[in-house]
Amino acid sequence: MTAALTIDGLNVRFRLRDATVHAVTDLSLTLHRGELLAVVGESGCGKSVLAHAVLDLLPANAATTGTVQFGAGSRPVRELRGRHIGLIPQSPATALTPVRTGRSLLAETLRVHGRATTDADTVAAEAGLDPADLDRYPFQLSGGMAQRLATALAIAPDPAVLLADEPTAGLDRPLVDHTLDLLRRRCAAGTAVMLITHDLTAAQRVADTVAVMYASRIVEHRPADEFFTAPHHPYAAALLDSLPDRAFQPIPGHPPMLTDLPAGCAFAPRCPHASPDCAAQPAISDGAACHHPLSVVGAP
Amino acid sequence: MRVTFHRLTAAAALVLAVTACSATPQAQDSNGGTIVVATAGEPDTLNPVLNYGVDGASLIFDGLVARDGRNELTPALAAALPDVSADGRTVTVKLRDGVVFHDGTPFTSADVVFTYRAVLDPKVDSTLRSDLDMLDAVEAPDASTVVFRLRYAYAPFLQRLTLGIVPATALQGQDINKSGFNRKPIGTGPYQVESWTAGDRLVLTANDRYFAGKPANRRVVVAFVADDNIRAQRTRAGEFDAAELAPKLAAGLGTVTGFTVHKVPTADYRGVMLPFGNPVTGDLAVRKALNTGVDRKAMVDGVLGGAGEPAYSPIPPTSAFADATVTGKPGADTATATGLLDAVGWVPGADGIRVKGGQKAAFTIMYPASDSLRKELALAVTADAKKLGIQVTPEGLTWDAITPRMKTDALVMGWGSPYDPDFVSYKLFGSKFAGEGYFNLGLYKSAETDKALQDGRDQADPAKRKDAYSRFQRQLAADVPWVFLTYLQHTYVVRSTVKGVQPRVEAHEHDVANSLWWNLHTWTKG
Amino acid sequence: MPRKRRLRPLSWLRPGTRGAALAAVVLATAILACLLVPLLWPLDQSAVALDRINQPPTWTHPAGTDDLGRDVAHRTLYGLRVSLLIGAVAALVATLIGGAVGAVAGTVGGWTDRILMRIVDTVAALPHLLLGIFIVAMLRPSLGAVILSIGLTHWLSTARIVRAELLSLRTRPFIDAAISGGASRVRVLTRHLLPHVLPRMALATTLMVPHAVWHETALSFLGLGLPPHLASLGNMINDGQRSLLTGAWWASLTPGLAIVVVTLAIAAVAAHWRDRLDPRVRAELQL
Amino acid sequence: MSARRTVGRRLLVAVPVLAATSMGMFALGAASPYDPAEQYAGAAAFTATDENLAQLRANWGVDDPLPVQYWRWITNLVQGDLGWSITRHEPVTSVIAARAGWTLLLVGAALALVLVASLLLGTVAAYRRGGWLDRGLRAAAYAVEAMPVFWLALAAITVFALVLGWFPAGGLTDIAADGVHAGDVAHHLILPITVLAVSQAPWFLLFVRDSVADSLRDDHVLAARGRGLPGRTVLFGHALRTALLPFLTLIGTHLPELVGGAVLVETVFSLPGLGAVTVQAALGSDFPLLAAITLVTTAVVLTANLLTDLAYTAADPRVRLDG
Repeated sequence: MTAALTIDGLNVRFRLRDATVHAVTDLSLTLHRGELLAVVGESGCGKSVLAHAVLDLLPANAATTGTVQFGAGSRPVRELRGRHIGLIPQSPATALTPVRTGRSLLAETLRVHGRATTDADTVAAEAGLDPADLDRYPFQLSGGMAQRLATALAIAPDPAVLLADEPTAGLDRPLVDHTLDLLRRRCAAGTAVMLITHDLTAAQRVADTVAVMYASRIVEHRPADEFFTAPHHPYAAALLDSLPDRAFQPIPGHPPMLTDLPAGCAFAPRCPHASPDCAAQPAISDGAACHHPLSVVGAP
Repeated sequence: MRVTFHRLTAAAALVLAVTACSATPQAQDSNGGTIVVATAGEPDTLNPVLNYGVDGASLIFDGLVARDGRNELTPALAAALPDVSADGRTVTVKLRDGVVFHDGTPFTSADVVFTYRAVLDPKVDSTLRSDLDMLDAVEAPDASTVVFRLRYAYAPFLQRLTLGIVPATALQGQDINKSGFNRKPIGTGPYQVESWTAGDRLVLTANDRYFAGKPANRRVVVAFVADDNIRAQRTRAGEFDAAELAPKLAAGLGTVTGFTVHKVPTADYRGVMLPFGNPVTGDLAVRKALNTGVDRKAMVDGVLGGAGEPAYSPIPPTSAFADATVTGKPGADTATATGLLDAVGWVPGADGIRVKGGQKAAFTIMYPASDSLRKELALAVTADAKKLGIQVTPEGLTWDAITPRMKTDALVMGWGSPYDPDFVSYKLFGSKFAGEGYFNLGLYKSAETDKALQDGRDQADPAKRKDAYSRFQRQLAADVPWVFLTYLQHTYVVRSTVKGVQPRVEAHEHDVANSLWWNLHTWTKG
Repeated sequence: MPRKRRLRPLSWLRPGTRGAALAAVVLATAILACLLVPLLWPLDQSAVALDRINQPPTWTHPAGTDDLGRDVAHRTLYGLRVSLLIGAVAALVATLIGGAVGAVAGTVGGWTDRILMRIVDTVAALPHLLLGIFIVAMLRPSLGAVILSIGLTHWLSTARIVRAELLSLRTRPFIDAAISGGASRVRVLTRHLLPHVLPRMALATTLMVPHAVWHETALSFLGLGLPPHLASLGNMINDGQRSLLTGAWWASLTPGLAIVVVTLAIAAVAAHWRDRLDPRVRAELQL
Repeated sequence: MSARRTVGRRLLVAVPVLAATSMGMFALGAASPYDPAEQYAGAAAFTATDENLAQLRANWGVDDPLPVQYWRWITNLVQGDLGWSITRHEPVTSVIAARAGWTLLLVGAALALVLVASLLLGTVAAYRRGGWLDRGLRAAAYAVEAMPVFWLALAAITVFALVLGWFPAGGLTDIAADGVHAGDVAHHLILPITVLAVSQAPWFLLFVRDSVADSLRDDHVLAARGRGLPGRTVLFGHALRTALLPFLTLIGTHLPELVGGAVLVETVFSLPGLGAVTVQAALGSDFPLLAAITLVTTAVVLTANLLTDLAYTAADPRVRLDG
């Protein structure tokens, strides 16, 4: 397997007037060709920032350290956007330039990346969008149509890495399935896909590997089937337990403020297994960053 | 993005550079004989019937008579100075032959009759009518003779014949008040109107058929620049051959090479009218104290920048009718002034303000708010009065607000005509005109003054007239209905290469007409 | 069509706390100086000293003297006093007019609201200064006319603010509760709505003061304001204009600087106040 | 369809408002203490007698009852006869006709300059947000915003006309020139246009800067960047196009301020435009001229507002197609 995207020691900080937001901390992962990685976590854990950090689209008040590498090359990411790494943005309704038709947006993208603008209909069809709808303005599109247009725009340059940021948010079940199938098809064609979502069911349906983010860090990163059957990290387990088709139990307490993270394990205050050890930051071992991983302690 | 930005700034810089190059003042060579003069006062109309250049020297029109460099009457459209009958009530004028208007129409007696009848016509909005009150009828026995019949003898009647004559054919049957003629008139004068851009300039071209000879300059531009600073700045930039400037600004240009400053004596006085209906200013002692206590010299130096002289009477020292005994000290004579007040019981109160019989020595001096010179004089009088223990409150108002208060509040006024002592003064100080219009505002009533003024206009004999106006001036000095402050000098800056400038004593009103350029058609530019 | 934002020019000032504190100090000093100057250093408005005209700044006359020998610094303080007073009163008048219109539109609603707001939009299209000049010219220049001319042309933003605030309040539960509790319309307005609207009106008034000061100085500068011998900032700049060519730049610079510094200070303080009243964090990022 | 509705709605409001404004102005004029006869006579009122003035008043019918006068005025107005200027002694129509062009030129050129400069500088400042240019521009904008325009004009004259001598201090053309030459007028207008533009620029500049800065963080702009589009395409094709749409209508609403500034600038630079004559008319209480100028300017501003609304309607598909 070839690494399509390698993230090493990524840290993202936002400087505000009176505080610093720790959005991504000490994050390392590798995404291989043909792999579908689902990054899951509650909202506000830093998932979307991760996508923007990878694409180098963060605002000026963000300080980023660490490296992001695509394939074996070392070119800066701003030269690789679109062609090598595509983004299916969160909330397509606002991510489409409101005063231009879908066709004009799509043709522009195709032209910039050296493809014939006549391919627009093909690309739209691939994304499941009726080519006739390309001549509409974004405000004339339904949520699902907008989502498919945004997807078409992302896959138009045929990128090697695809970041999908909550692509299923706000969609009804058939559309969610359609979107997930499309991502799966891209993987089959060799694309590496990073699916950022809070929808564990969706992740379970398509993911090869799962990374759980909590309070700016990846706390567990393991193959999907292992993860869904036996999560190691107590937070991952609690997350799964909150699903309606499982225990349907909400996680007690609230996630910490990203401006005020504890020195040790950030989940400790909510964790039933917390011990004094948890005051120190746990290292990742066996796919989980926990002093008391569940596979060792035994199932609760 | 950045490329665009640079390209645009470069383009902007280029535009600036190009315009800056073309900006260098064009060389003011002879330029085909164009003379450019600048003034603040733009006339409302160019029609003499509606008050344009009634004292002559209007560049565009001629009166029956004109004035020379010493303000002496000379015949203009009249062939000779008019004949006045023995009873003074019939004036016969023989007209000059061969005069034509700018449009080629010959000038005849019908034009004179039309002009004067238009002034007398109540439907015409002419404010000159009251000046020609004595005029009963105008007749034209033949094409080259005009006869004026007067209701009563009026000594200075010939002085009223400077009014410009308009062509009857151009105005007959029109509403004179709204005629296009008022903006593009036709006259007989040395220049005809080429264009008038309101608020900017009046362009005149030479009338080669002018009866007194071809004008020396092909073109005249009168620039209207209301703002003193801008007029001075543009003068310095070399735009004008002659300009009237505020004295202080003219002094600044006097040191610049190539300009000559002319300080022209005038009959244009400023003074404070003291109403008799006010308990404080109605007191003779207060009026006299103010008259001796004001520092006229400081006003001439500090307010007028030296361009003026102290005033003590409404007849200027340059006039043959001036009485040399009516004068005073240029500086403030505070001791005499306070003595006058002490003598009649105006004693200082606790706050330093004098009081007499419960009446505080306090009154208001009004000034027209838009006139900064009168504002400054009002403030100067206020400061001087304070030293005498008199509390003056200056108030800057519009004329309509001043009008209803003129009977009780003092007012800084300006007026003056060098041509005849009867002009202005008869109405300003005669008791017949007390409270009428803007005339005798302070309700000054003196039998002696009335008689002197009446004698002055009734009598034709110059010696008797001089005696009458001496009595008038002495009586005024005794009654002090006004505190006369200063005669102004109108200051002009003229390019030194201009020859033929002949300053003469000027009147209060001067703009396009009747200014330093009264004889502009004979000026030459070397 | 999106709602038009008619932004008052100074709404852009968003200083930090330090800037606001500095502005508050400047403003407080200016107001204190204006209040104290008649007691400590009374000015005779009509005094002139023809023996010391157009003197450049010295220790005795820190801002020089004008063309009638009057101390420019002293008159600037008095001018500021008059301008601020007129500004404050005129802003108050404008706020009362605007508040009344906004209150009617916001509480009555329906067609009344629609018509009133259309009128507000259209009056906003009238050039303020021209309308102000017209009013002053017809009523003749005076203190009252200047104040009226400002009041009649500057009430629009207040009307919009009050109306918007009332409309948003009407949907809040505590108002429903009060109405269903049987409170009368007047009682709801005075007891429940007014306390919420008043701080915003006060803020609008404060933000209006610099505009009123400009309007006053512009009218005075054109000779359509206060009597010209009174020390007002517009009059002083107008007078100083004449001295520029003779080199006496200080006579118009000083009052001009006074306008700039004080309006900036008022705007900065008001902007800080508004930020506290409306703690809408301008989110730079979405997490 | 929507455009026609916009026009209709605007007119529906503009007509009654103009009528109400005219009535209010007439009432104010009638209530004013001025005597038109004396205003007409000016300085000559001093030598005119009371009967003389009474005759003038009778000639104008100023002693008729108010409704009669208003009706006469408004019917004349509708027929294009704006009345007779008391202070200028000519028809109001010709006063306005002779001067309106220069005012339009001044306002138009200043507006164009403001738009170009604020778009350019505002976008650059937004692009380099927090940089020295951004900080410098914003500080300058706040400072200029607090300066009265007439003071700015005086400062400009002092520096550029009196000290440096680069530009004339006032006037429209070189006085000895025969006729009006474009280069000459341009040279005279550079300073007033620049002063007017600078005085109005802060508001536009800050608006552009803030909305472009906001828009650069908009989802659709980030998405466009994420698609690997070049910076220029993102800026012009995505960020500016949406950020500046509201700007279009704001130009219209800001015109009254621009007109007010023009009045002051024309006065300081002694330009023969409408602004300067307005001040003279006000000083002379010339009701017909003042009322006509106010009404005409209002009508022009309302029309300009309508045009910007229409432009907005045409430029924004959301409005154009939604009607």
